[in-house]
Amino acid sequence: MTAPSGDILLQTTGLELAYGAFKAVDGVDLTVRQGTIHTIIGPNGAGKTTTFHCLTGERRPTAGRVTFDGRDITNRPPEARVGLGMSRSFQITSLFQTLSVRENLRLAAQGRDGARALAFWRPVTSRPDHLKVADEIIDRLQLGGRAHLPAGELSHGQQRVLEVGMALAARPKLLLLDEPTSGMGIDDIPVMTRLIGELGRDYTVMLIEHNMSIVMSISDVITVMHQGRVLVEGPPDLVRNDDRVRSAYLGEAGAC
Amino acid sequence: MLTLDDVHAYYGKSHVLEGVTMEVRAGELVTLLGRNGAGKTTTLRSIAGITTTTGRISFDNQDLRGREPYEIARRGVALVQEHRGIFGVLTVEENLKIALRKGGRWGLDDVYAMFPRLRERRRNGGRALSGGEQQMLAMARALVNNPRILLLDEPTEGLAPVIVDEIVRILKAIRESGMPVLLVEQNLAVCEALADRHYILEQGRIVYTGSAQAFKADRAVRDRYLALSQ
Amino acid sequence: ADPVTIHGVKSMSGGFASYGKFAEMGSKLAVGSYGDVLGGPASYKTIDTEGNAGKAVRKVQEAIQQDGARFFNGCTLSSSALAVGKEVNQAGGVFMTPAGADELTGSDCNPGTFRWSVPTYGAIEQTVRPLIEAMPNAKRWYTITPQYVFGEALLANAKRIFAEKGIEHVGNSYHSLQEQEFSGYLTNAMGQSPDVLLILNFGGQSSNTLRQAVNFGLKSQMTILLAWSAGLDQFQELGSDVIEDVYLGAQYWHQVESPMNVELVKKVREAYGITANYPLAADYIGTKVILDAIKAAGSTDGAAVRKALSGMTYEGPTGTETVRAEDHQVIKDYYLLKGKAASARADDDDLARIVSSGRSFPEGDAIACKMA
Amino acid sequence: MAHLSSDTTASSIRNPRILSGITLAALAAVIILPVVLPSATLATEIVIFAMAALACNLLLGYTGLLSFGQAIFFGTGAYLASLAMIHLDIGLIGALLIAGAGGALTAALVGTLAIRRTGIYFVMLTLAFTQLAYFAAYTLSDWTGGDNGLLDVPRPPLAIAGIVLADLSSPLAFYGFVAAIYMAMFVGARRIINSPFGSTLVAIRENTDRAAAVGYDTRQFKILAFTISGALTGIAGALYAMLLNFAPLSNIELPMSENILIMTIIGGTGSLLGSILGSAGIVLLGDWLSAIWPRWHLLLGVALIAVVIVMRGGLWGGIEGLIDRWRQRQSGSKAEDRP
Amino acid sequence: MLNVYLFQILNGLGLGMIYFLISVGLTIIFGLLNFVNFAHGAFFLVGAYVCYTAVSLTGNFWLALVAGPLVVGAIAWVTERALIKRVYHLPHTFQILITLGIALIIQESAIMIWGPVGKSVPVPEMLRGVVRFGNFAYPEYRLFMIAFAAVIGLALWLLLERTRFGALVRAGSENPEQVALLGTNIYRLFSLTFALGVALAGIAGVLSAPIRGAHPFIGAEVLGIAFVVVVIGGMGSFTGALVGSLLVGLVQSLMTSLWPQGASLMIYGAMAAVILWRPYGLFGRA
Ligand SMILES: Nc1ncnc2c1ncn2[C@@H]1O[C@H](COP(=O)(O)OP(=O)(O)OP(=O)(O)O)[C@@H](O)[C@H]1O
Ligand SMILES: Nc1ncnc2c1ncn2[C@@H]1O[C@H](COP(=O)(O)OP(=O)(O)OP(=O)(O)O)[C@@H](O)[C@H]1O
Ligand SMILES: [Mg+2]
Ligand SMILES: [Mg+2]
Repeated sequence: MTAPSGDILLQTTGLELAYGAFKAVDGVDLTVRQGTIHTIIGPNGAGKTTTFHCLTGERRPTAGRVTFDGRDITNRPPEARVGLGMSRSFQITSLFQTLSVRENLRLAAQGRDGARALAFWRPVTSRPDHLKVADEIIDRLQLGGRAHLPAGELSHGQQRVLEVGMALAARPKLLLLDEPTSGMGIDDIPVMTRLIGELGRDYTVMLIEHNMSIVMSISDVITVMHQGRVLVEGPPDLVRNDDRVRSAYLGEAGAC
Repeated sequence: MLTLDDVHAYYGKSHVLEGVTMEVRAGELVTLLGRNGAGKTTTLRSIAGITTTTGRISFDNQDLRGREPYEIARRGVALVQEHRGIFGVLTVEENLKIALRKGGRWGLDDVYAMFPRLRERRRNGGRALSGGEQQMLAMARALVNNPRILLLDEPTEGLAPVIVDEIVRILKAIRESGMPVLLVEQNLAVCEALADRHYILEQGRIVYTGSAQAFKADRAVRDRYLALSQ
Repeated sequence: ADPVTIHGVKSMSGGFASYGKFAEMGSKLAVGSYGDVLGGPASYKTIDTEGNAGKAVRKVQEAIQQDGARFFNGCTLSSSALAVGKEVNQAGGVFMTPAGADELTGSDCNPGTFRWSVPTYGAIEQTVRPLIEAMPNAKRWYTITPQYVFGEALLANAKRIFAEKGIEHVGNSYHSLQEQEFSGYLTNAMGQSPDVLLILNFGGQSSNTLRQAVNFGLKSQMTILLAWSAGLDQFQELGSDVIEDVYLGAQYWHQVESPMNVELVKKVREAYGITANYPLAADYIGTKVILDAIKAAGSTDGAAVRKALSGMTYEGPTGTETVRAEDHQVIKDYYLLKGKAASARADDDDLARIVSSGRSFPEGDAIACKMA
Repeated sequence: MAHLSSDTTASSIRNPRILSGITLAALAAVIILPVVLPSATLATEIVIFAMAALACNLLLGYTGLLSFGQAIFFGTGAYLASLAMIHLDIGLIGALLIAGAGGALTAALVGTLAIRRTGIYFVMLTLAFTQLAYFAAYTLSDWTGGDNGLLDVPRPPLAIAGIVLADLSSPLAFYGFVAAIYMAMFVGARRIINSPFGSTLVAIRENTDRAAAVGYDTRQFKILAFTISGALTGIAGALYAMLLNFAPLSNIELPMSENILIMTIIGGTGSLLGSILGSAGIVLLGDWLSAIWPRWHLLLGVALIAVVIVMRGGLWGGIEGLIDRWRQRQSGSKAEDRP
Repeated sequence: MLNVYLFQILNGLGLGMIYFLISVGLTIIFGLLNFVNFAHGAFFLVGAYVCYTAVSLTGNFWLALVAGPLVVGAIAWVTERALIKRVYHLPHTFQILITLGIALIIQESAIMIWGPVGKSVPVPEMLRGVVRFGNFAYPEYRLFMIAFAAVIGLALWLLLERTRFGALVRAGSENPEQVALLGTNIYRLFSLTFALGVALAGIAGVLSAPIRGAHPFIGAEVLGIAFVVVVIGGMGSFTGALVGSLLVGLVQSLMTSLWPQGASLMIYGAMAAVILWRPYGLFGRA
């Protein structure tokens, strides 16, 4: 991989989120450049998901700032960030379970419009563009045969894929994926890996992932978090061979 | 003592255990290894009766499958879950007391002797314990519940090395007392320090079983099934 | 001729079921024992209001459209009575009700609506005035009033008499229609150390006020007057413990010795094995006078029956009663009773004795009804 | 919070024909009602409550909001329309518009406050607001008639710009008018639930967090859902006042909210036809049983329990189940190989 | 005039203790079972009628005080086994619906058994007196109720905080699965807790009977208060039920001197204000 060089898309300075006295995120400075795949790794409870929550607005940071695309978005609500071009998938699958796959994606595409979706006098079909986005993503995710099934009836792996698709449907500038492979079967993981790799060509991607084979193969930059702070940041090779990372996360003896 | 025969488990439509067959014999410490999502936790939950299954699960020649979790627990199967299940609204001592069974091998004093730290924190609320303390409390609570077999799910996960050492010491003591243990663990050093036998689970099936010595010798198995980090 | 049918609008289910049950007994008894009207037996049909004014009106409309119903009796709730009266009037029918709202024969009166019960004016005149006269030294009165039209009307009448008689009105507690806990209001009353506590609410609220007043030992500190009691069934509910020595205003009392009432009480005992109470008597007589009027008119034509009923004089439970033509108010007695001690009772239902009785109605210009 | 069965939206998008069938079914129902029922008045009451249930369903069935506040909107509509007709000589259409606007406004207010909380706390807020509204109506007796109710509510003819189109004084004519409004609401509601807005409501019901994460300001949607529901309920209240020539205080009492909710749930949450089934079911049950047995509320209790235990989809869910079974039997012979 | 307010405070505390008895069962049931019991008032009603029947048959109020909770608890146990346990996992909508149904059945059955007219229960002989404070008097019976409610409250607190059963109940409200894993029959614990919570409503019904009588519609009245109290205090919180009750009792009592016609309204206003101010009530947990 070449060294990342694009413009800065997202930047955090001194990001902090405290639950009472406990700081789940404790002064994190991140810089995500346009067109990169930027991965965050770290042991359980390091604060990775919480960092994502602060970026997407699910949680309001207790200190620090988040700048996205040149704008300070620290205090914007989550739904407003979607309109600016930021969208996410969840660590724990979060879909509209009883709605069809296509409807899930259409709703996600429509969400980008924000308040325009309040139009209650218009039929859904008046916005074929949303359906088109949904169908494109269905093709991309290779879910064609299942487009009309309720999301809850998909296999776990397919649900994870759809979870990523939901984030995609908002046509974001920055895609945040929280452990997209979590709980995926061994057969599904390569599909997801390929998908994320492809997405990396079209989008800027931030990724949280425990599966090191994926992380090391597709990341441009890796940030290692530990106890709410950034431990190490750099390209995969640098991270892989860092002693601190080995002891805090990868383990000396190697995980079993 | 504990045998699983062709056990299948589902979460909704996803088939998580696809015919697990294994056993734990009297006085034995057996580890169950496998990657994330292989079904290790599900196996333990199936034994404890929380997850519904098909197949046969028996303990001491008594059928466990289809029974309610509390009946299984009363037959002496104690499960310490990944998330430890400490009751935050109760104090440390209350956590122990609601589990305390009369006539058991371990009483309050015994576990306090085993975990001196817990005695110090007796009056603390469960919520205010550190991860390591929570893990100790969960194990202590399982012990006073008068178990005849202990199922442990990743007891060292997320704990500092010093505490891991502590847990290993205690597990050794438990094994020496003759209590059979089924241990799910990611930390290979821990596994190797303790186990009599290993099973490896992959996609809901047992793909390897072997004694501690055989496993240590067989590097290939470890690389094939367990290499996660590189 | 068509058989004559009386429709009884009764709250059989819902919140006022206790009233509807006896009211229905009364109407049924009146129709059943009446004999022939216009050459055939009269018939009776119950309309269940479900304790809801909206349902009452809709079902009455339905009976009018579908069965051609013209003659209605009943309604406990003032709101039902007012609205049903309007519907019946519009259909050219006759509606006789014992409901409490003065508007029925006042500002909202109409040619089709007739009312048996004494209005608030008379109820207060026949309770507060005699009590003042009986206890010339009781100069300090306290009132507890539900805050809505009916309560205000009772209160206004009481205040008028207080002013006239030089009584000091030491205080009043308003309460809402949903209140069931009166300890606070009783505390307010105690704070003023009145000689008489005048309770102006009714139904369940008055039962709880009385019960709690007795709990608080108020009976030994002051005289208690409940101006608008529901009569026997409420006294039975409360028991002698509570009502002993309490003054109670009532529209009807079974021990009244008018010839018609003696006969009624006997009939009720024979038919139902119970003692006649207010809802039963009210709907008995209400139904009966409609039948009388039909008979007198010799037709089921609404206008003719209205005409016959207006100004009619008949023997009623309180003696000779008259339907006043100006406002269709029945002129009848109101009673001031006093609760008896359990030991003084002759029988289970001998719960109170009549202290006084009489008739007071707004007269002449004071009649609010401007009937078209 | 509440998350109820029998969703038609997912399928509606790919198969609009079923929906037009549903509209026809609703039309058939309103045509048949006055024919099979003993009186047009009864049919009118059913259709009016069907409107209220329909509006309630937008909240409960489609957005997952269990509101005990429906009586506020119903009562407000009834009072406002009545006052407008009594004092302003504003005509039928004007009165209905005022009722709709009043219902919408109170609903927007109640909604804005109540949706700040979720779960049982939301429910309790709506309940508290109903109590407050009841108290206000009862206290403002100069306007509302207080406990006596607002009497002498006229039922003006249907007129546009002074030209009388229909005299509604006969029960059947009024029924026709009410039925026409109901059909308009039905078609409108169908449009709403198939609009971007309606489909988003379902999404919010299914998973509020996810809906927010894909870009919806869920508060706006919930408030608009409340507003629309309030407008429809307000109009229903106005028509009820015109039917009775009377606006009782009970319109704005908690039992009215309960009644509307029960109709909605018994009819089938999340289905538009359910509203008329539920309304007809409850009104007729009350009407018939109360004539037979004063303790009929006991049977209503049994019916509620039965719905929860055996028929969570309500009456419409039950009918759908039957249709499905029938269809399966029809296709079963052709496609035996399906699992 | 100040006297009135002082006395209203005493009165409000007394009222609060009655409300506490009514609502504490509701909150315990919600806390452990996450179950919204709209039939709570109906069970209160049964308590009041059992009191009436027991007193009119035997003349002994104390017997009624024992019989009430037993009968009500038994009915609750059966109801739980037959119906309630099927809806624990359902959304609150269904819980509300089924308990509304149960409440209707109980209410109508009460009319069938005891008739539509209310019943009165005399205050027990030994408590008929009043305690005088100058102009004011406070009934001995109400003092007894306050004391009794305090004793029940204390006993309940000891039961919940100091016994194994209580620890299990609290633990179960946090994580029922884990309680089962320790060998406790969680279903029985659920049934017991439901019966206990409802029996408390029964006790409240018995105790209220001499003050409010027994009436078929008393349940609906009482339910409103109980919910207000529990929501103000925080659903599921024992302390919340106590503080909420006292607060509501005081507000209501003081309002009767300050703005009487608004007294019963104020408690709903207070509830709305509290929820909007503190999302989970004063002592509630998320
Ligand atoms: N609502 C909360 N209140 C208190 N602490 C919390 C809360 N949410 C998370 N935490 C704590 O914050 C820390 C960071 O959690 P976070 O979910 O960000 O970890 P993570 O790095 O994503 O871990 P994982 O890899 O397990 O997903 C953890 O210790 C967690 O227990
Ligand atoms: N509640 C659930 N619903 C649906 N799927 C689940 C659920 N719990 C677990 N799974 C899936 O079942 C599979 C096996 O999970 P299990 O927790 O048993 O794995 P594990 O071997 O314990 O993994 P880990 O090492 O991460 O703890 C995974 O794919 C997981 O995603
Ligand atoms: Mg995470
Ligand atoms: Mg696991």
